[in-house]
Amino acid sequence: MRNYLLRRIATSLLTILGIAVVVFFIVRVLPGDAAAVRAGPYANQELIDRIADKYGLNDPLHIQFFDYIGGVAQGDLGISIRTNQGVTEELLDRLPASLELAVYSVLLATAVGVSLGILAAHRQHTWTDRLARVFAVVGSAMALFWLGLLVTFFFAFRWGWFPGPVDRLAVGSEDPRTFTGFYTIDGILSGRLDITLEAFHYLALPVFTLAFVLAAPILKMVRSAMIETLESDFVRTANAIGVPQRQILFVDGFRNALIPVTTTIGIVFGFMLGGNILVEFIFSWPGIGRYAFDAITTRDLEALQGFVVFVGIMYVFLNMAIDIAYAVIDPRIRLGKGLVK
Amino acid sequence: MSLLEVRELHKSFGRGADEIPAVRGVDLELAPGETLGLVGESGCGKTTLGRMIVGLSAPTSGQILFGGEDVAGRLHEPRYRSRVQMVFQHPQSSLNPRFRVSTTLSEPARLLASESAGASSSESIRETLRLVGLGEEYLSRRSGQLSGGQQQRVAIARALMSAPDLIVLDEPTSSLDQSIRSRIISLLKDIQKSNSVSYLFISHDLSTVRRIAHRVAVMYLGRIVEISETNQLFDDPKHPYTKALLSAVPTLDPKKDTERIILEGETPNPTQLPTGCSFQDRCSLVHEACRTQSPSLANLGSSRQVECFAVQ
Amino acid sequence: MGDDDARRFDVQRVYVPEEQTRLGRWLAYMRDNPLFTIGVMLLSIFLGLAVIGPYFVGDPLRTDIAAMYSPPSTEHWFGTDEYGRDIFARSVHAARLDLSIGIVIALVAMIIGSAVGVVSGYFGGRVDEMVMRLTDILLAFPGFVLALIIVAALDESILNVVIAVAAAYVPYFIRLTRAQALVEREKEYADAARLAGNGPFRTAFRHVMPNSLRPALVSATLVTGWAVLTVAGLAFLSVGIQPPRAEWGVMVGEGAGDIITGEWWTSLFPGGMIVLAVMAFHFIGDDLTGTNT
Amino acid sequence: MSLFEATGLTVGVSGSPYPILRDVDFSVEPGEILALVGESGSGKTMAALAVMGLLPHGVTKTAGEVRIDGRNLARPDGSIDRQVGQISMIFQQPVGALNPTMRVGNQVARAIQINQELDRSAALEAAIEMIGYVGIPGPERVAKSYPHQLSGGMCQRIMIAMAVSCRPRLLIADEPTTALDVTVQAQIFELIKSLVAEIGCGVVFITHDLGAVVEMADRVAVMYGGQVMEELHADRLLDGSKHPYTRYLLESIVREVDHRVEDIGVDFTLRGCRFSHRCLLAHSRCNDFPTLEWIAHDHRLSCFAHPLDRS
Repeated sequence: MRNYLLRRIATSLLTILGIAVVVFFIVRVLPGDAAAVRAGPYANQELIDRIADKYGLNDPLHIQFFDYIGGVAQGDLGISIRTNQGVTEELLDRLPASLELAVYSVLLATAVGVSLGILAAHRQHTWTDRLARVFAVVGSAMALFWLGLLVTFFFAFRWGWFPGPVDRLAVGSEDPRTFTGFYTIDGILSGRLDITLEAFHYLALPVFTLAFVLAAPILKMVRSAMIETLESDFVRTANAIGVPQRQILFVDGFRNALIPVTTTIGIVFGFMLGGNILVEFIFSWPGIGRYAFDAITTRDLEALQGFVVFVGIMYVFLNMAIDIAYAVIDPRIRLGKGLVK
Repeated sequence: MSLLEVRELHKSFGRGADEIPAVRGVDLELAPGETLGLVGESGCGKTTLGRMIVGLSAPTSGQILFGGEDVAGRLHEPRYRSRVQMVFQHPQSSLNPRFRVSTTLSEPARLLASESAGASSSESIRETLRLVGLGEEYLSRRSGQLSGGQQQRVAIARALMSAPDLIVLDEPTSSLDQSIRSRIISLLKDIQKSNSVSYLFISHDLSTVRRIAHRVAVMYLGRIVEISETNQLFDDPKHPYTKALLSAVPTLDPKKDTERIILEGETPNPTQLPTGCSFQDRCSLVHEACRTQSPSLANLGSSRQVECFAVQ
Repeated sequence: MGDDDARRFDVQRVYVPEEQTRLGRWLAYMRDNPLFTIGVMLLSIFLGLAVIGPYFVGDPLRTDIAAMYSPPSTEHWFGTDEYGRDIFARSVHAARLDLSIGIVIALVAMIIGSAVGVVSGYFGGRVDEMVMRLTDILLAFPGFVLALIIVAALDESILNVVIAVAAAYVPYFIRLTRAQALVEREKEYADAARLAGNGPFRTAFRHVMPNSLRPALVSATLVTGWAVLTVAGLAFLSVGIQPPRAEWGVMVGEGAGDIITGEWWTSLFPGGMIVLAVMAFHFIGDDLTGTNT
Repeated sequence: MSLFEATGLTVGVSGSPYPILRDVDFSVEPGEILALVGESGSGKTMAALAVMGLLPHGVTKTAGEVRIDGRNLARPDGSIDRQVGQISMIFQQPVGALNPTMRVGNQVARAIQINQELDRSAALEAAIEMIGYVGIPGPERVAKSYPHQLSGGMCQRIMIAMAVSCRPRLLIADEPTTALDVTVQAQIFELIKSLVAEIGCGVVFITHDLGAVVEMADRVAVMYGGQVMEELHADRLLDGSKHPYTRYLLESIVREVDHRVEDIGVDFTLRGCRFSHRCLLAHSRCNDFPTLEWIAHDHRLSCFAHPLDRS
């Protein structure tokens, strides 16, 4: 187990280094004149020169490379051209908003996906199962940005059930004191339940939009992993000795189906870390996705590059957490193959 | 002169503390036209030994002499490749599912063609197919359209295409039904009669080995513990492991029940072998010497060798 | 035992069904798998639209100030946008563009990915180690983000969008094919191929590779769907394909603001086209990859 | 009245007109081991699964009764009331047949709890005792292991512990040693025999190995193509069996066979006897279905061509 963890941490660090290298390659090496791209299509030569000077773009490539990697190693993701602020600080500032959205979306998607997946596997070959599969296909084919527009149109503008896409709280509402950065939790902690409720109100539509799409892969994976497990030899044994169906479904079936399901939830969460650019844009959510969108529209490559590296690093750590979860779930990984004689 | 001679062959997998010795110093000889049965339980190294002899696996140390020439590690060279072939355990997965029988057979004919196979390859393919009991109509079939027995016949034909001197048969009948198993055995015997090819017949199924082998070698934990002429071995086994193995095999003869030997425990983990004889913990004849010294194969009569202090 | 006459007899059989034709088997499969059938039908409609549709509808760029923001009617099935352009005509032209981009992306990613995957899986060793580390790194980015930064770094053209999105899916195909090649190379036929005189490269490409491609081939349908979604999503953010070109994501992006003012049709119809088209690929892909078992 | 009786078991695959089990009969007395022997496609495993009510999806029992002590366990809807604790089954792949994420002690304890009102710790204690009872040294330590840490032989002993922990009336053993080494097989055979003698349950022992039949069984039912061809005392299999298929099988073991005979598999489409297209004694009557008839007080045969009939 300890060796397993150490090896896992080593490969993670290697991957993070790789991420920095790949992004550097894409952003600094691919475009012909890096300074010109940063300066934008209407810049004059003077501006281009100034930018090249400021960001060291005239230095030899290897010097630029080591400057950059050294920065990443110290947690410095560069300086935004647009705001002239440190990219790391700006991202960390916006991270809680994104995380709050991500956590609630993944929780909802997991609840829906897992329960529908178990139901579908249990009732395989019936119409319940077919309906669940149709839901999975609709979910995975859904264009996030379109669904976001639809729910805004119906639930906010037409019926007025939920607030329109403006921010995390109503305009004029005061932010709660910061404990965790999650408004729903900070509201409770600072004794302002009204803020918690309002925060949930504003979270509802983006969370619904994301969860609708994220539930699909979870459902698919739970369903197929459960079916595979329910057809396995050891479930047949459990049946043969008369273990009750409920116990077979949840103890034998689900626990053993949990490994592939964990992977999928991890992938889904990883997708959330960067994939919510679209949703944060539609719902004017002040998170890192929205920051990335602003960086795109203003061609702020430094900020965009910082965002990508940031997302990659979070994803690597997430994967490490998943691998540790595996070891907890599966004794074959935790204990290795030691023969008891 | 013997066709094949194996000297002090070793093979280990893994490194350091995880090193698993699979074959631990094996000596063998095989004459032209002879069938040597190689029996043992799972993990005894018999398949690894077979794979080294055909060159699918490189020995850690030791010699493989083919016609007096050391070929260890050089069996992929064209001049040796055609001389040693192999038939595998699972007929279904041993044939490329995308190939028709004609393609499967023409590949060795084309790639390993020697001067002796001067005749046109399509003629020799038909002839070989006839030899294994299949008609020409099978040439255009894919392996999915063949039964298990037919697949194994094609696999045997493929091994014969390069006119080898030796075929290693790795459990060729263990995944087949009894009636088909018997037919494949008699087919192999007939081929040997007409081609005088040698077989190394690897199996855990002693009754099958008894029917085809001239001599039998018994392996336990990577070493040959007894090697003997077939009838002698079955009628009067010497090594305590051979005795237990033979008595454990269920036979059709109901009277055999009288002196059954049931071994304690299971084959130990090859990474933690004790000093001395590796069979000591399960042996009824164990004594002091077995715990400290390793026995080696010693002659016991003209046609038998046994690796045991108690019977030497 | 038994005389010769008794041995010869005509075996009688219970009704033996005739060997089904290829078409018959296909139809029987469609009957037993309704979701697959829905996928095939949807895809046929979209492919029909993409191939011949553009010849039957008007110019997707023709503006008509007189008819701006007309709601859906018999004249303009999907209504018109702020420049009075016919949304149906634009959607049909977009079908051709989006589907061909999606298919090209999936094919390019599949071809590159499976070739690398087979080499990596079959030969193993250092090469494999390097390839795996590289795919680890690439898979650490959500596909959308990776494509986004590549397009942002390159200049914006359709070719660059194809390159960027394909690059995002290459690691996926490498993983799939490598995993299968690892299984296939251990099968006995691969050993048999070596013994039949095949060198390492012949064994890898003539024996192992054709048997390792199936997962990649069936997953290509799913990837086509994802590629369409990614391209449209990028276009929605004005990355890659730009207005006024008729493209579904561009159209949804242009119509996004209209929703507040009540002109829902400008974004509803093109968005619906995206979802239906991607669903077609997923209904088929789920079936082929065995998610329906 | 036998302890266990299966009569007229007929099992079909949905969408196919040919039953894969046709009118299968067998019975077991207390303390008796009945071997179901046959090659692949003979339906021996299917017969066991039909008795257990564990047929895979798409395979259904269309007729037949299953009785324990004369009580029919087949429900009107075709499923089987397994009478949990009355019939146990052990399988071919011992390692895969145990839940990989559950300690083996808990798995045995769970089996005990199904049939006995015991709390967790008492059940675990009983489980440890049971594990020792099936001949595993150091049962406390082994109870804490996961299946992947144990050898195949040990896993099969655990399976047996689970199966006998409820003192079943009938034990079905489906090729319990095919995946094991021959020396371990001998141990498992000994164990099963001694347990049967102690518990007094009946055993249906499924195998393809005629040697194992002679070694283990009291009686043997030979199956081919989903039919029981012949049933007789295991001791008399070698010299007393009469069915052409049984003879053919035995001869393929003891005598040289002609390898040029074509490999024909089971043909389920035959109207009559499923062996008729390979049978040297077949004649036109064999296009009818031969029922299993008594030809001696301990010998049943399903053949129109057997010597008694022909003489």
